[in-house]
Amino acid sequence: MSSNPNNQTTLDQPVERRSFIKWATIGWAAFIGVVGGYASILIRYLFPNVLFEPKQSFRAGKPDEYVIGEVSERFKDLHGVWIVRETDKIYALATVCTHLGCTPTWMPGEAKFKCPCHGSGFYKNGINFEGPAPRPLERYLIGFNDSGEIVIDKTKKFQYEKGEWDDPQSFIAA
Amino acid sequence: MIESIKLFINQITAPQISFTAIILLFFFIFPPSEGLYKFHKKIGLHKLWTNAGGKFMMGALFLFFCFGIMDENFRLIVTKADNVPIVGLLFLVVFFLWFALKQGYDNDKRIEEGKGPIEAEDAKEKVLVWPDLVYIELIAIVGCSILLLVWAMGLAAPLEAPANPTVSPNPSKAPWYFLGLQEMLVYFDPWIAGVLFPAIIKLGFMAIPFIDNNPKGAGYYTFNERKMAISIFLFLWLVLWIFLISTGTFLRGPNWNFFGPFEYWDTHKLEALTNINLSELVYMIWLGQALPDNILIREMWGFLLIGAYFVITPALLTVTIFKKVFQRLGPVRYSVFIVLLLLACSLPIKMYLRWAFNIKYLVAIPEFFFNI
Amino acid sequence: MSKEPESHYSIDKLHFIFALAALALLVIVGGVFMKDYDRKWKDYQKKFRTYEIEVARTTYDAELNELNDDAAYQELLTEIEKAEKDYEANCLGNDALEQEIEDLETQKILKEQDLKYTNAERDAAKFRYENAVGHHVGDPKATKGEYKSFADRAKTLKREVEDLKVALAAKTEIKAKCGKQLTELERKKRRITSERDIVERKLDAIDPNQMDFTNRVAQMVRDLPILDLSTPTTEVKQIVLKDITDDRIIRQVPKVDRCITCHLGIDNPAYKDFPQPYKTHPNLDQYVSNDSAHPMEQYGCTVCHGGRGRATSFQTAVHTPQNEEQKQDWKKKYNWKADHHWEEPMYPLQYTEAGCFKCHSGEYPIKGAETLNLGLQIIERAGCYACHELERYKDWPKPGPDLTHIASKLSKEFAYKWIEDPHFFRKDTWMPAYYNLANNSDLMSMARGQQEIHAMVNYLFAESQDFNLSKMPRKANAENGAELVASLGCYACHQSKPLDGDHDVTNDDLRRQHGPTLTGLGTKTSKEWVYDWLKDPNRYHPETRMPNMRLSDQEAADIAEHLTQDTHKTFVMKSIPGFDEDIINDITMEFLGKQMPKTSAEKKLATMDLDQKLKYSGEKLIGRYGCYSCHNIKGFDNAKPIGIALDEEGSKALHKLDFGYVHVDHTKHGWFDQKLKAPRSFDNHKVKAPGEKLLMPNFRLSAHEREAVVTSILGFVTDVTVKNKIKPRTPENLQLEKGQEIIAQMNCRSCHKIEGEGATVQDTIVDWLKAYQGKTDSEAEKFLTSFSPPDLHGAGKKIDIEWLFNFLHSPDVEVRPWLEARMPTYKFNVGHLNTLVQYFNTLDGEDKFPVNPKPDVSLTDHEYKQAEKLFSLEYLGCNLCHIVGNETPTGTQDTWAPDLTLAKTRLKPEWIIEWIKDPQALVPGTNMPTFFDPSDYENSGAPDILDGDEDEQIRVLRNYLMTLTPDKRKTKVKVEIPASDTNEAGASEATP
Amino acid sequence: MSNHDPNKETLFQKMQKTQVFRAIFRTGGAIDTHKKRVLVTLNNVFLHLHPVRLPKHAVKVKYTWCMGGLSFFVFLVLTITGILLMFYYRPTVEYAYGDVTDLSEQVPLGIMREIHRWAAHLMVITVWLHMFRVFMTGSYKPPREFNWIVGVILLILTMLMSFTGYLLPWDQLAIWAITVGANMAAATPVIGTAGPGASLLAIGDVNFVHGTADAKFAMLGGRFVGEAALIRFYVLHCIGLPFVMMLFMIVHFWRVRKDGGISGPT
Repeated sequence: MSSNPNNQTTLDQPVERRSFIKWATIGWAAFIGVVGGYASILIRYLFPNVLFEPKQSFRAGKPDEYVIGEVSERFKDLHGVWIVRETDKIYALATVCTHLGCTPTWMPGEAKFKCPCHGSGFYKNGINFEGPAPRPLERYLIGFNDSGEIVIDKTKKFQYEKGEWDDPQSFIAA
Repeated sequence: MIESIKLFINQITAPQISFTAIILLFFFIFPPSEGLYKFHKKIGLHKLWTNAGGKFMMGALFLFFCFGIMDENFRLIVTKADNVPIVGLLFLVVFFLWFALKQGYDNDKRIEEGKGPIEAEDAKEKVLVWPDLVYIELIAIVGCSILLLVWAMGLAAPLEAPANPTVSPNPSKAPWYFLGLQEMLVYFDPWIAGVLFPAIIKLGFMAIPFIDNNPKGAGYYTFNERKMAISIFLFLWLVLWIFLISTGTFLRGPNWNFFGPFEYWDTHKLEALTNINLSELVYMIWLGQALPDNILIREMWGFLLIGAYFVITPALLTVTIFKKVFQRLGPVRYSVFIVLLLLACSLPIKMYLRWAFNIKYLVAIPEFFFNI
Repeated sequence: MSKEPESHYSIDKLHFIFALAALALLVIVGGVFMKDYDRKWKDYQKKFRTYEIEVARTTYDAELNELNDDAAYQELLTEIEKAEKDYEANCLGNDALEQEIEDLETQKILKEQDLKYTNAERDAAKFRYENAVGHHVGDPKATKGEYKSFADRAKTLKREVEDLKVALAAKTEIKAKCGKQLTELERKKRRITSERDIVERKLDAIDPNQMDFTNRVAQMVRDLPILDLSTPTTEVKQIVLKDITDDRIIRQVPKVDRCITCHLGIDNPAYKDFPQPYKTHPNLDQYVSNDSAHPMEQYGCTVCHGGRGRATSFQTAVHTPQNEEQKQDWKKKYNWKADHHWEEPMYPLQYTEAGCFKCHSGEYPIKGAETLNLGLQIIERAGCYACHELERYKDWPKPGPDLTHIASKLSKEFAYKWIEDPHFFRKDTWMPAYYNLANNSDLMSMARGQQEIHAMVNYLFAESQDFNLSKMPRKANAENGAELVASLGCYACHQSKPLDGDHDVTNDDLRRQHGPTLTGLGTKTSKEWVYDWLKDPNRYHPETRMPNMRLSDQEAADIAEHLTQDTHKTFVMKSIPGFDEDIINDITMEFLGKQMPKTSAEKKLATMDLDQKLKYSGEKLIGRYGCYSCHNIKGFDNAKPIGIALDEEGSKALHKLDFGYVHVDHTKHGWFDQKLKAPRSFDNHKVKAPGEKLLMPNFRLSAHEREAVVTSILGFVTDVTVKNKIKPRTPENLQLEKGQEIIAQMNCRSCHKIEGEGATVQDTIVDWLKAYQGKTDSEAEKFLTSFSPPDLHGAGKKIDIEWLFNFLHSPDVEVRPWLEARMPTYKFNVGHLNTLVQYFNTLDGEDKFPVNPKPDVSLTDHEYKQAEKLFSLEYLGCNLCHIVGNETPTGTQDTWAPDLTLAKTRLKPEWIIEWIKDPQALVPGTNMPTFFDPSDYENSGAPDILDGDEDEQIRVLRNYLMTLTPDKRKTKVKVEIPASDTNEAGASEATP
Repeated sequence: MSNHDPNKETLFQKMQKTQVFRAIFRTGGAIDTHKKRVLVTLNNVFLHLHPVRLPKHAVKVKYTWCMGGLSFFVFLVLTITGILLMFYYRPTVEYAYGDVTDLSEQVPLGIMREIHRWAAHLMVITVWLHMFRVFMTGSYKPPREFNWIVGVILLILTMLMSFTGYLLPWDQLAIWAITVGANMAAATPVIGTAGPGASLLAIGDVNFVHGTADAKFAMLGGRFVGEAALIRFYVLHCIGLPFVMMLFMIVHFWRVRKDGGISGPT
C-alpha cells in the first residue's frame, strides 16, 4: 500500500496525487451535483401546487346587467375590478392606481377616477390625465364562458402603453 | 410444518417464556464474574464474538425475518411505518454488540498475551485530521443521507385519522422509544413506571462513571477487564430496554394483550387478567379472614417485604457475592450501586410475581394513589 | 495506490468510496425528484388534455360543417368579399383626407393640452381668490382678476376645442361612412361564427398541432421538473367550501375537495361516454353544474360521497370498491389497499345515496333518492324502528297486529307453525324468522326452539282475552267479494299474491305491501273474524293503520267469504312436535335462576305444573325476543325496545362492529349487509349459552332490498359539518315534514299522487277495469284517470280548509260518486287532521300572511241570470261533465267531473276564478276545457254576456256556483272528531 | 488541472490568486502540502473542533463507529427539514392535520416530512448506539465523567424532541401517544392529581393540586390534549428544546476537546 513508508516527511512536501485524480474528480463533481440537487429541492419546495387565496378568475353575470356608459362597482370590493360598458364594448379595469398602488375613487359627477393618495386622475376608460400616475389603469382579461356569462381573469393584464388594449381578449364586443 | 414452527414461536415469544429464557441465558453469555466467565469460555459461548459467531447471529436474525415476512400477520406488524426503525434497531444492536465484543475479546487475548490492546498500539502513531477523519466524516454523512433519502422514498410517514379525543384507537401506543415504559406500566403503577423509573434510569445512567471506579478498560474495547460493569449495563440496556421495547412494539396488540409475531391481532381476544394484591393474598387466601380496616395493618406485609428487600438483600449480598465489590467501591458508592441495582431488579421480580402469583400490587393504597 | 505519512487510510481508497457514495447519492437525489414529480394526477390531466382536444376538434368540425352548409353564411362571405373590394377601391388611398384628419387631430391635441393647463391654472386661481375672500389671505381684487382672465381664456379654448372636434368628426364621418358597410357585415359574420371562434381559440390554446414550434417546445418545458414551479399545464384543482366543513372535532374548518384534479370532465356533459376518471357526473340536473340544486362550488364532492377531499391520489382519496370484482381490479390497477384510518371512506357506488340523508333526514320521501327511499320504506314496512330506536320513526304505531285477543283469530297450531317459519306460510310476510337461523339450527337448539315456541304460544293464548265477533249475514257471495276487493281499492295496500322473486322491489311495490298479502286466509283464520275485522278494524286492534272502508254488512260478508277461500295446504300438513318437559324445565330453570338462587329455583320448579312452566317461560321468552316491540301483548305495556338505537349507526366506528369469525369485508357496509343477510352469523364458531346468543331475526330480504336498507343505515349519521346547509327548521318546513310523515305512515301515496309521487293503485284499477268492466286495454287507459283517486297536486290552493278538515275526518262525501275506489275513514285525531290540512296549504304557499278578506260572492238578479246562462248548455255547458247534486252528466264516465253543489263549501273562491281562467296552468293535462283562451283572453269570452267582459263572466260564474246547494244530496258532513289528547296511544304525540 | 505544462497556470490556479479567493479561503486553494493540511483544520471554524493530529485508533471507524458525528449530522438534517416544514405547517387544531396531509398531497417535495420523521427516529437510534459505544470503550471514565452526564442529558433531550414532535401531525396516533404520556405526568408524586400524595399540598380544605394545577396541566396547558397542548409542544419542539440542546451540544463538543480528545488507552 504505502509507497515510501520510511520517508521522513517535511511539512512542505507536496502530496502525490496523480493516481487518484480521476475518482476524486468524479466524486466531487457528483457531490457538487448533490448540493445542486439540494438547492433545487429547496427552491421547488417553496412553490406549492395549490393556492388557498381567492380565485383569480370570477364570473360577472350577463352583459345586459351593465348599463351603457356607466362604471359598475359591483366587484370593486370583492375582486378589485371596475366593469365599464361603453356603447360597443365592455372591459374590466383594475382598481389599482398605476402610481403607487392606492385604490382610486370613481366620481360619477366628474366622470373620472380620482386617486386619494396623490391626486392622480383617470378618465372613464382608464387613461391617466392628471396627477403623478405614469400610465393608464390596467385592464384584465375578459371573455365569455360556455353559458354566456362574462368571465374575468385577473392573472392576465393588458396595458395601454404596450398597445395591448387592442387585444381581443382585453374587451368583449357588445 | 411451517404452521407448527409459527405456533411454536408464538408460544415461546410470550413474555413469561422469552423473558425467562433470556435471563437464564444472559449471564452465561455476558458473565459478570470470574467463575461464570470461565464456564462461559468452557462451553464455548465466547465464540459468538468471532467472525463466525457474528455471521451466525446476523444470519439467524436475517433468516428469521425472511421467514417471518412470508407470514401476513408478521408482515403487517413489521412493515408498519413506525415499526420499521425498530426492525433496523434490532439489526443494528445485534451487529454493534458483536462488533464491540469482538474487539473486546480480541483485545482480551492480546492483553493475556501481554501485548496490550490494539488501540494502544495504534495510538502510538498520530495522523492528521485532514483529510483522514474529515473525509471519513464526509463519507459517513453521504452514506447517512443515502440511507435517509431511500428510507423517506420507500416509506411514507404515517398519518392516521384526524385527532379525535372521543375515540381512542386500540391499541393506543406511546412513541416506540417509550414503549419500554409502557410495558412496565403493565406491572407497575403509573407513578412508578411513568415517573419514578424514568427518573431513576436517568440518574442511574448519569451515576455510572462515579460508581464504576475500575480504572481498567478506559479507551479500548475489552470484556474481561470489566466483566461486571458490562454485564450489568447490558442487562439494563438490552433486556430491560431494547427487549421490552421490541415486545411492546411487535407483540402487544389490542387491549395491550400479548400476540405472538405470527398471530392475528384480534380485537376481541380475551385473556384472564385477574390480579390480586398482596394484602388480599395474605389475609383472605392464606389466613382466610377479612381485610383489616386499618390501611397500615392491611398493607403491613407489603411494606415489610419491600423493607426487607431493600435492607436484608443488600446486607446478604455484601457478605456473599458482592464482598469484593463492596471492598472495591467503598460504602458510599456501594450503597448507591446496590440501591440502583435493586430498583432495576424490582422490574423482573415484579414481573415474576405477577406471572407466578397474579400479584397486582405489593402495597395497594388506592385511597392515596399509592400502589407499589 | 498510495498511503501517505501521518494518515491511516489510503486516500485513493477514500476517494473511491467517496466517489461511489456521492454518485449513489446523486442518483438518489434524482430519484427523490422523480418520485415527487411522478404523480398520477398529472398523467390523468395530460390524458384529459388529449380528450379535450378530441372533443374540441369534433365540435369544431361540426360547427365548420354547419357553417359550410349555411347558405346565408356563404352569401354573407361573398358579400363581404365584395364590400372589401369596394372599400379598397373607394376608401383607401384618399391620402388628402387622411392628411387632413391627422392635422386636425394634432391641432386638437395641442388645444386640449392648452385647455387642460389653463383649466388647472384657473382652478388654482379660483382657489386663491376664494381663499383671499374667505380667509383674508392675499388681495381679493387682484386674485379675482387673475381668476377671471384664466376663466375667460379657458372658455375660449374650450370653444375652439369643440369646433375642432366638430370638424374632425365631419371628416372622420366621411371616412367611416365609406367603410361602414364592411364593418357592419363583419360584425354580422362575427355573430354567426362566434361559437366556432370560441372553439377555435380553445384549440389554439391546447392543441400542439395548432402551435408553432417555439410554443410547442414551451408546452413541454413548462411541465419539466423544477421548472414546473412557474406555469405548469398540470395543476392541483381544488374547491374550498365556506359552509361545509371538515370535522376536526374541536373545530370545524372549511372543506377542501380536490377530486376535480382527476375527475376533470365531471361538470361537462361532453364527457359522458368517457372512461373514469374523466366521466361526466350522471345527474348534472341535480348535482355539480352551476344551475343545479347542488352546484359543485358550493357543495364540493366528499360531503355526499365521503372520502378524503384533500387527496390527490386514488389510494388516499379512500375510494371504496363496490364488490369483490372491483376490489381485485383496483388492486391490480391502482395497488389499492383498504384504509382503516379514515372514518368516512367513500361510499361504494351502490350506497351513494346514503349521503343524501345527512341533510334531508326530515323528508318523506327524499326526492330523487330512489334507493334510499326504498331502504327507508323497507324499514317502515319491516318495522325495524320497533326494536331499534330511530328518531325519524318516534311514535310510529307498532308494525305487527295486536295479540291481546289472539285466541279469537288464530288457532294454537297456526300460531306455532307461523312462529316456527312465517315465510313458509307467506313468503313475503314482514314477520321475520326467529328459528332455524345460523345460531340455533343445530339439533340441540332446534329441540329447544320447538319448546320455546310452545311456551310462547301458550303464554299468548293463556293471556288472550275474550272477543265477541259480530254476527255475519248468513249468505255471502264470494264472487261479489272478489269484485269488491278489486274495485274498492284494497289492492292499494294489499297484494293478492306475493311478487315474483325475479324482479327488484320498487317503492311502488312496497306501497302495496303496506298490509299483508291476502293469501292463505282460510287457513289462518275464520271468515267470521275477517268479517268482523273488515267492519271495524279498530275494534280488534285499536292502533291498526287499516282504515274503515265503511262496508255494508253484505259487502263485508262477501269479501270475507272471498278472502277465506284461499288456503295453504302444505302448511296445514306440517306437524307439530310434542312437549318435552325436560327441555321446558331447562328453559324455566334458566329464567328462574336469574331471579333467585339456584336451590330456591329448583324448589320453585318442582312446585310448577307443565302449564305454569310453559306460561312462565313463554312470558320470559317473549321478553327476550322482544315480540312486544311489534305486537301488543298483555303484560308488556311498558317494556323497552330490545335493539340498539340506530340514529348514529352510520357514523359508528368500525372497530365497534364485531365481525366475529365471519369472513366478510371489514367495512361498515359489509357488516350491515351481513347482519341483514344472516343476522345471527356473527355467532358462528362462538360458544354461547342460549341466553347470550344474538337475537336479531331474519327478514329474508333480497340482495336488492338489503342494498337499500344498508344505504339508509349508512345514512343514519350525526354530522356537524353540514349544519349550514341543512334545510332550515322553519315552521313551514316542519309542517311539511310532519305532513309527509303522516302521509308515509298512512300510505296515502298508494292511492293519491302527492308531490308528484304515488298513485300506485292505478295499476290495479286498470286490472279491475279490464276484468270487471269489460274494458279493452286502450279504454282502460282512457278511463283510468276518472276512476282513480285524484291527484292531490294543488289541493291546498283549491280546497277550503274547513271542508278538507271535515272530509279527512269523515270522507263519506261523494265528490266523485262514480268512483268505485273508496276513500276510507281513518282514525285521525285533531292533531293529525290539522297537520294534514296545514301540510297541503303550506305546500301551495296558502297559509301565508297577509290574510285577505273573503271575496264577495253575492250576485245581483241580473248577474245571476247571466251566470245561469253561461252555466247552461247554451254556453259553457258545465253539467255536461260535472255532477250537480243528483243530476248526473250524460257522457261516458271518463268525462265525468266532481259535484258542483259541493263547490260552495269545498273550494276556495279565489281558486275557482283561477281554475276557470286557465285550468291547464293549474293541473296540466286536466280534462277541464279551457273556455277562456289565455293567449287571446280579451276575445275569449261570450261577447253577449255582461258586455263580453271576461273577468266579470268568470266572477259571476264563480258566484253562481256558490249558490248551488247540496240540498238534494244524501249525506252531510258530520263533525265528530276525537280530541287530540284522547287515549289513542302514539298517534297524538306525533303532532304536538 | 493538467500536467502538460507545469509552468502554465490553470484557471483554477489563477482564481486562487485573486484577492477575493484568498480573503475567503485562508489556507489557499488545493490543500497539497502537509502544512496546508494542518492549517485547514486550524483555520476552518467547522473543522477546528478537531485537533490537528489524532492518535491513529481514533480515526478508525472500527473504534468510533462515527455515531456521535452522525447524531450531530442527523440533528442538522432535522433542523433544516424542520425549518422548511414550518413554512407549510400551522400549529392549530384547525389547520395542523390538513397542512400535514397537504405535505404529501400537494406540496412539491413534501417528502421533507418523511425525511424529518425518519431522521428523528434515526437520531434516537444513533444516540443510543453512540452511548453504547462510549460505554463499551469505557470512555466515561475519568476525566470524562462530566461529559458522560452531558451525553445522558442530550439523550433525554433527543427523546423529548421526538416526543414533542410526535403530537404535531394532530392525528389519532399523535394525540393518543401524547395522552398516554401526559397521563403518566399526572401520576407524578405530590404534584400530579393521580399521583401518590396528591392531597399533601393542601392548606385546610383548599387543595392546591387539582385538574388545572398539576404536572399534567403544566405540560398540556389544559385538562386534555387540545389546542393549548399543541401550541406548547410546537414551541418546545421548534424553539425551546433545540435551544437547550444546542447549549448542551456546545458543552459536549467543547469537553471532548478539553478532556483530552477522543478517549484512548493511556
